[in-house]
Amino acid sequence: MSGQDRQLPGLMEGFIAIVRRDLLLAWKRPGDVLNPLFFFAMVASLFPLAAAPSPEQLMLNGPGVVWVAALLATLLSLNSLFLSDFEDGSLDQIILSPQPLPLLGLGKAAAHWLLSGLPLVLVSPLIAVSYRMPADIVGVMMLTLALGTVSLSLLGAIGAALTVGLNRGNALLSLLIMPLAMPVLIFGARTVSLAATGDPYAAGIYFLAAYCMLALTLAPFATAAALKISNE
Amino acid sequence: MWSFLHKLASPPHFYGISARMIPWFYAAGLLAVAYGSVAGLFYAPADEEMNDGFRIIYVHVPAAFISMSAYMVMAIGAGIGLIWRMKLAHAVAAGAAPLGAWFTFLALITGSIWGRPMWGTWWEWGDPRLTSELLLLFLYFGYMALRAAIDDTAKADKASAVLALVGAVNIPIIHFSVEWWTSLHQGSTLLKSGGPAMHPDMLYPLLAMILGFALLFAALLLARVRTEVLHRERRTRWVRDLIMPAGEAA
Amino acid sequence: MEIFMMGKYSAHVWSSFGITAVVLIICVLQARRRHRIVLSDLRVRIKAMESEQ
Amino acid sequence: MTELLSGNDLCLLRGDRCLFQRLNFALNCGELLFVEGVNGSGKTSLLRGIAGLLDFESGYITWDGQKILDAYQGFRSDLVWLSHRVGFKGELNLLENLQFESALRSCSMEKTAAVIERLSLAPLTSLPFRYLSAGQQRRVALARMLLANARLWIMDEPFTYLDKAGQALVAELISEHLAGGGLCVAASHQAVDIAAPTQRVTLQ
Repeated sequence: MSGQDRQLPGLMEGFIAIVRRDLLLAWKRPGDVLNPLFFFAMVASLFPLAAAPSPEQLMLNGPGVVWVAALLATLLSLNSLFLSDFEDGSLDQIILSPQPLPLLGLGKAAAHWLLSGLPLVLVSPLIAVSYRMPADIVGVMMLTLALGTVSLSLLGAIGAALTVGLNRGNALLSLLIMPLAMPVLIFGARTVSLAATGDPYAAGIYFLAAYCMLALTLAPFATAAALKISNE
Repeated sequence: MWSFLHKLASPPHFYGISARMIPWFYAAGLLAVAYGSVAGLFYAPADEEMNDGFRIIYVHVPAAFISMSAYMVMAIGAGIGLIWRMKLAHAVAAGAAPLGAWFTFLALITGSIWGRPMWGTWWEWGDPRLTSELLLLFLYFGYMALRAAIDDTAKADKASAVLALVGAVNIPIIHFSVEWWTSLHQGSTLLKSGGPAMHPDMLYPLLAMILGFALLFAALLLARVRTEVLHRERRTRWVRDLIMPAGEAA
Repeated sequence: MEIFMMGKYSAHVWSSFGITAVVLIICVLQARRRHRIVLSDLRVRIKAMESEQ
Repeated sequence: MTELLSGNDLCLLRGDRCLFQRLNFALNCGELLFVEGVNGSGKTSLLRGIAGLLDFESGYITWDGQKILDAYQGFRSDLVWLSHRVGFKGELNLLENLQFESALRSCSMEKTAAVIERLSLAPLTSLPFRYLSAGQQRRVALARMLLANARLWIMDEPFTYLDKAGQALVAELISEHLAGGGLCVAASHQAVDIAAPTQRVTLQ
């Protein structure tokens, strides 16, 4: 049993394994994926029912409502990101594996995006159509939502890691992450409404992409640190 | 100089030294605020636009300045605490949070009072500085809520330190995004916030007020950090001797 | 008395300064009160530990 | 000859209580560190500290002469951890769980068949993990230990939920591991005898 000759699995192997495992788990329990989607659709349809706006008002405020609904749906699905791993002890194994923890944290955030962010983006055209948004605006909205939900998943992973061990974590997670997600929400919603009024909107998209890159590089390290602290 | 800093870093010395420093900070702070208020309220020339109403900036600008620097103190304390595992640094972060929240609240109130005559309403989403102050207040609430949710002090320190650092990275971004957003909204209602364009007689009281607020903040911070240090060192011998001098043994 | 009249915005100016003073005083009292609470908790805890040994 | 694993005046607090202080140990190839004590005496916390999941109030652990905080990557590739919670996903079956493990750490998957046979888990490989009994779940955790090429085994209460035969099997596996030059840190409130050079740490 000499320790030297064994061959450690590669970095990508660990990353792909954790994403594949989470997708497999979600496949076996579809409820976790569908609930946020229903929530998103319901919140997005509450606004027209409650405010009964005129068509132009609906078209103007539509982007903002869709974006707020997307943010809330993402926050809803973030609570259980690390919860099951924490409770059945797999978090110990993940932390104690030779694979770098930030990479595995990134894997969890990527799996969360695939399971909650991407479906949101795919469902959003239906909501946009019900808001009578013109086709090209829907394209802009999907692009901003795609970039925005990646940043939200990465930021949310930090919040989920910080609050995983606490029993009153869910309200706390939203309280921690919402101020941090404000720039994404501001740029996302405003870009779409700028596009709706025909003004140049490229700046917003560039910002969202830049924020996404920043989150992609820094968030996993904060998630790893938070996981080690919460799992003590 | 280094030996002083090193001594200051050890809790028992810090506890003693800070007790002596606090009164001086209070005195200097009150002095500066007194001069700033009197000079600002009565001797500074009136502003053309809002004539005497502008004097609110002598309270609003320092409060906003302290609210921002309090978060920086918190983030630096958190960083040092996490990297070098120093309890005192975590105590500084723990002490700075509530103070920062109070000053942010103060900046919001005075800001909305100042804007009231011009906007006709108490709150104007179009004003970038007020909106980013509000988001800063939410950041403080998030930090304090996380700290309150974790019972074990050491764990609460480390977890909230991570949040403080993530928040510190986000503050400039939040500020930028609000500025960009309001410049689209309508750029006209920017509150003139002083700066070099101001008449010297207007400026000196403002600088005095900022210095005064900073000194008062330092005094309040030291007072709070002493409490946090005492709580974190509750099992040590020096705290036991401090609390129960030999004569008063149980 | 005229010097205290800040033109038509006197209410705004004096209320701002008043609120500032109130907030500062609250901070001072809060810090003191918390320190007293921690000290008394410590005293109780150390007494309990002492009598236990 | 420096020892492989050593703890240097470890001290740990829980709330206001000091679980242990100035605790030292040194472990070499083929040796067992047995941590005994009543429940709640800090056995689990000590083991989590040794594994690096938990920071000690003071003191440090060294592996191969290096502090584990500095050489964290190397230490974790030599370590496998068994705790109360088994660490497998309930919805996945045995093979899927072990497949995930092999992506986390170096596992010799070709030994899988032999290990499953030895731990008499053959009929359970396709069942979702949550359908297994507590004893069977513990055996799957032992399968992780056997498959991982790790010199250091850290086991928290290895004998719980196991019947007499299971406990004998665990003792046998540990002795084989130690005989093969591995190290083991085990914590239990039951006394147990394992034929190997043993150091004991008793916690109040």
